[in-house]
Amino acid sequence: MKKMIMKRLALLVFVVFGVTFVSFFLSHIIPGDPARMMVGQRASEETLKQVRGQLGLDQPVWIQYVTYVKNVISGDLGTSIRTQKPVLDDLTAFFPATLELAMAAFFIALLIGIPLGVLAAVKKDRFWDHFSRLFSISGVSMPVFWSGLIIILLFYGYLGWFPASGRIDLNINPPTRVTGFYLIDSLLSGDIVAFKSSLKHILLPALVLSYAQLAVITRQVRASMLEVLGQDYIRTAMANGIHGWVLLYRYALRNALIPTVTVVGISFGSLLGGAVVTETIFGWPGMGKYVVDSISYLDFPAIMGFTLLISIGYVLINLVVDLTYYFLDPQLRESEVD
Amino acid sequence: MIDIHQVRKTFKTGAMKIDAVKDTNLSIQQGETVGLVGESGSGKSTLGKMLSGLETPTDGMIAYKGIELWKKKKFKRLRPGEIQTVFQDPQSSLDPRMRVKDIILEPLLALNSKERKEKGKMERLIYLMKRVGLKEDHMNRYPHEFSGGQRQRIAIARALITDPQFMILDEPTSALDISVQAQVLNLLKELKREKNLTYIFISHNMSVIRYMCDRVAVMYKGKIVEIGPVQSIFQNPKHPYTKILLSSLPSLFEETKEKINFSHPPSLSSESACVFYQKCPLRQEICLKEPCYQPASENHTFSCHLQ
Amino acid sequence: MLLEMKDVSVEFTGMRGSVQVLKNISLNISKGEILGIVGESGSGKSVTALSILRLLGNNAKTSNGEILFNGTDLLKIRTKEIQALRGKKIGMVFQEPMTALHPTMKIGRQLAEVIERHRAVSKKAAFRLAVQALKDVHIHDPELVAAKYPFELSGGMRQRIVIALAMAAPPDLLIADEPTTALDVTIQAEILNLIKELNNKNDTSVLIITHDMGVISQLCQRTLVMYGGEIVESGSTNGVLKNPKHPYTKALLNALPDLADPAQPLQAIPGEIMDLRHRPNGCSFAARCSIAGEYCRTHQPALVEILPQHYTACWKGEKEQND
Amino acid sequence: MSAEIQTVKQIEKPITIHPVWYKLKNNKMTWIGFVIIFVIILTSLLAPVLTSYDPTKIYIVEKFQGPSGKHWFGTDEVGRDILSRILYGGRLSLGMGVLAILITAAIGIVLGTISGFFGGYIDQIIMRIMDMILAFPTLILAMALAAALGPSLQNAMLAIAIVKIPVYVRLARSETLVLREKLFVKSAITFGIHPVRIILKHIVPNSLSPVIIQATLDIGDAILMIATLGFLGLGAQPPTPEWGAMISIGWKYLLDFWWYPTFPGIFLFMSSCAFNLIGDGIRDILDPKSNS
Repeated sequence: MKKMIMKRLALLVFVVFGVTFVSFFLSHIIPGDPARMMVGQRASEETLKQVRGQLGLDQPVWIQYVTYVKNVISGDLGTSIRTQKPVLDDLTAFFPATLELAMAAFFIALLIGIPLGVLAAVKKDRFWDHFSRLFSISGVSMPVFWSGLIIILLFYGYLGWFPASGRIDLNINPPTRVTGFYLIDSLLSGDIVAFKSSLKHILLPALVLSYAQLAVITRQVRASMLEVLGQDYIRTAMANGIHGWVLLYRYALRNALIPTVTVVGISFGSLLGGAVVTETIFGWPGMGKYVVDSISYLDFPAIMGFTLLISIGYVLINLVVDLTYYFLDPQLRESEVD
Repeated sequence: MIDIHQVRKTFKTGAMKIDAVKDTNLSIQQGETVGLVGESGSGKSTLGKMLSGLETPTDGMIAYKGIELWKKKKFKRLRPGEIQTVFQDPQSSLDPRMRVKDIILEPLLALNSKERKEKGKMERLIYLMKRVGLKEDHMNRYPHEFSGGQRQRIAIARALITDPQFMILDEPTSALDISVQAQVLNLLKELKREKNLTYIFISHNMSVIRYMCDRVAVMYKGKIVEIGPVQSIFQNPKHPYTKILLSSLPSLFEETKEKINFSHPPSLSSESACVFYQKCPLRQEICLKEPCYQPASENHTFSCHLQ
Repeated sequence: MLLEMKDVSVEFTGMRGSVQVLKNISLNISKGEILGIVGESGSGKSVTALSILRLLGNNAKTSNGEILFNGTDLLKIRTKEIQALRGKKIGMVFQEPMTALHPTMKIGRQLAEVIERHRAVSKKAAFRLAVQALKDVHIHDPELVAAKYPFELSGGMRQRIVIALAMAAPPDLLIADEPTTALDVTIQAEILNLIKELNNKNDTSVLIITHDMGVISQLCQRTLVMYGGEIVESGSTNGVLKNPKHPYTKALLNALPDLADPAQPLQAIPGEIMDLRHRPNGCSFAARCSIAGEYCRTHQPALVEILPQHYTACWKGEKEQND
Repeated sequence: MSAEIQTVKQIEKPITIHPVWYKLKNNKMTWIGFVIIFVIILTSLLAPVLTSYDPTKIYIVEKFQGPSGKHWFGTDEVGRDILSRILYGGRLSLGMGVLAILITAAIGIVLGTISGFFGGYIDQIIMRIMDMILAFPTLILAMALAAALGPSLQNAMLAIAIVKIPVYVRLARSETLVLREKLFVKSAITFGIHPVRIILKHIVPNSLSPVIIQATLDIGDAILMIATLGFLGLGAQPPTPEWGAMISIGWKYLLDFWWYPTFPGIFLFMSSCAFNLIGDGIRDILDPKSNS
């Protein structure tokens, strides 16, 4: 297991370099001049040059890259051109909001996706199977930015049950920051009003965001359940008198979840991606909105900082996936002992 | 015709090294059928694959008609199509998306265009198909329309299209039902006589080996432990493993047959021990040293200290 | 009589209509007996085994007939009742030991799970019994093996464990469907010995399904020969093997290379195995039979007692007898 | 809960014929998918015949008109007929979605088969590059690429083609690894047939069906992603009648003029859904694992 973690961490270093490299040079082929964006159209050549110097844009590209990597290693992601604040500060300010939304959506997807997938597999070709199929196909086909709008139109526009934007009512003070998750922080400080409000705010965006991943998880669980249920050892267990929940849960689902873990890992990554769009629609003050704004502003340091963070997050998710595999599959554990 | 000299094949899985075939010598004369028998993992199939170019020998020399087949880890086909293989599983040995005609003609693609034209004539194809027991109108069908036995006939026709002299038969009837197995065995025997073929016949089934082969080599854990004429091996087995193999063959009509069993692994072992040391019921201290081959009778040798 | 199958037929329903895979199968097994069913692929021998425990898929329909086990009709009882019977009264062993065990559950746990189902014992006691069960199938170091996962064991070991699972209750009847086909000959012999020993020790009846005449001759007292979903011959193993009455049985025995003279061609059965989707009107073997006449092709023979306790379904055989 | 789950995997049957057509006939949802696609393609091709409105012509006087006999789906903020914009937009959305996947699948098959068949260093290099691409969430990478290439419909399409390549490389590679072990490929090797010929004749045709399934499902996804990029301003630029771009402007007027973003969204959803229905159906038909 140590070996595996080491491997993943080595990959992390590799990815950090790769990602900085790719995103750095990508951002430099973007047509457009960030210095010009900063000073505005009417500024003189003189000021433009000065700003370029400040930003280090007058240096050769590879020197800029080396400087950038050096800074990254020391924890400095540069200063955002748009907000004029250190990128790291911006990201730490916005990241918890995104993570809270993604986590909420993730749990909704798991909580509904796994049971629905199992149900569809057990009742193959009957009502629940057809239902889950339609449900998940419409899930992966639903444009998030559109379903979000329809839900706002319905629950906010017509019914007025839920708010349409933000993390918490404007007249309620956000809870003291501990984790950065409003739901958890409000509970920690015992602020029920804030908890209720943030719950109301997170519900719609989390539902919208979770739908597509829910569909993916349902399909995967159904497929691997069907495969496992068709295997010889299930038949052996049945012939030995194992049936009902024990058969479904302890014999089938446990093994069906092994291939599902990868899909779940990927789906968490997609949630972070999907959050970009959902946040735009629901005015959720997270990283997604931040990055969309940064892209349209050609804010290199911000974009690079964001991609770096997301990629590191991705590698960490993969590490978690590997660890889960490790605990679920004894054969893997054994092969590690070389 | 075939000369196998001190051939070794080592597989690496992680840090483990396993000798699938070790220090094997075997020569095959023109026109004979040599059987390779042993349990799964004995290396009999690996040996076959090294003859057909699917596995690279780690060490040693394999020659066909005096010319080395493997040179510097590269397989040299003196003349493509001289050596052909028929595999065990007719389910997976035919491309499901090709018509029977194209399947049978496929080996010709490795030949030069003159030979290809000559051997790929329609009359020859039809003749071959009929010879192996297929009908002319099967030509345009797909493999899934055939039963296991018929597919094996297709595979045999495909192997014959290049007029090979030497054929590697790797468990050719193991996946077939008894009634169909007899048909295929008969066909293989007839073809051998007609075309003066040389066979290496790989099987785990002792009675098939007995029926098909002139000589048989018994393999255990990558090593040939006993080799000799079929009659001699069946009537007078020398190596304890051969004896166990023969005694565990469920026989139809003998009610009582003395059964010899494997022994349980000993606590003591050594790298250089006899390959059968771990399970040998007769093992003694001397067996911790690898035995040499010794003759039992003419052409019949075995590798055991205790005879 | 421990088990009695009377006129059982099974149909599989697929995309394109249904296929009859078993046709009026009748058999019986008495206590302590070992009965063998021998046949080639498509003969319906495995379906027969699965139909007893009602383990056929949803696409299978068991029509008419009855399967009496200790007097109760297994086809009529409720799902709950057959579930309670599985493993407890009737155990089953399948062909593929490599895939027949729960891949991520330790051997001891798997056995204990089944033991808890069938006997009123505590978790601890179940585990102790599991170790004992491993000992009973002659596994060395049962404690060590109990703590292992299936992938750490060889095929022969796994098949022993599958047998231990099936014998956990212990059941009155053990059904073994090609229990040694996937194993090496040397291991096969050991497994067959084990089955025989368990049969002796517990007086468990055994139904063994195989394509291998050798297995039959070594293990079974009585033998059924199946072809095309029907029983074509039945009798004592000795009688069937040494004095076969049905042309199919005769041909099958002659097709074996075991005793054949290498200088002579084998007596192969012409043609291919019957396609169940095109069941002929008459005898299903008629198309491949060397002695079949016109009557055989149009009229279906019934199983008749041709010698005492020796039955065959052949028009020619009956005539022979009458002459 | 019933434990009577289908367990008999292999019926003893000597011959099986692929009952593809029988299954397709019974698969209603797949047919619904085909019909939807057919209708959307047909109407967008026949757009000039079906509507008399120019999709880009501004007619301020008629702005924000609700659905009526004159404008079935209403008009937008500068008075353009939404229906005609949707129909013309269909050409772009479907066309670009299909094109993106065709490009990515073609590249993916080539790289994946080479990687799987030859192994070794080539495999290592290709797969590490794919790992790099996979280190980003797809949508984020597509956004970055689209921004880098410059926001336009074609570039959005290219960006999507690039981010989807690893899926096909992995798929083709794993299929190749399985096929390489099949005896018919081994046989071909023993005949001495050239590797390129083996790949073209045996590997590619036999690994195509999972690729086709994946591609059909991905077209639906590509259509969505193109629209998403359009929505974020990184794809088609106004006044191009692309569905995502239409919603991007329309959603600001959502609460007052509900029809504006709603109808393009419905078409977007329907076309993506149709490809998913077809892909799902084909998977059921071709994938032996999902059969009972």
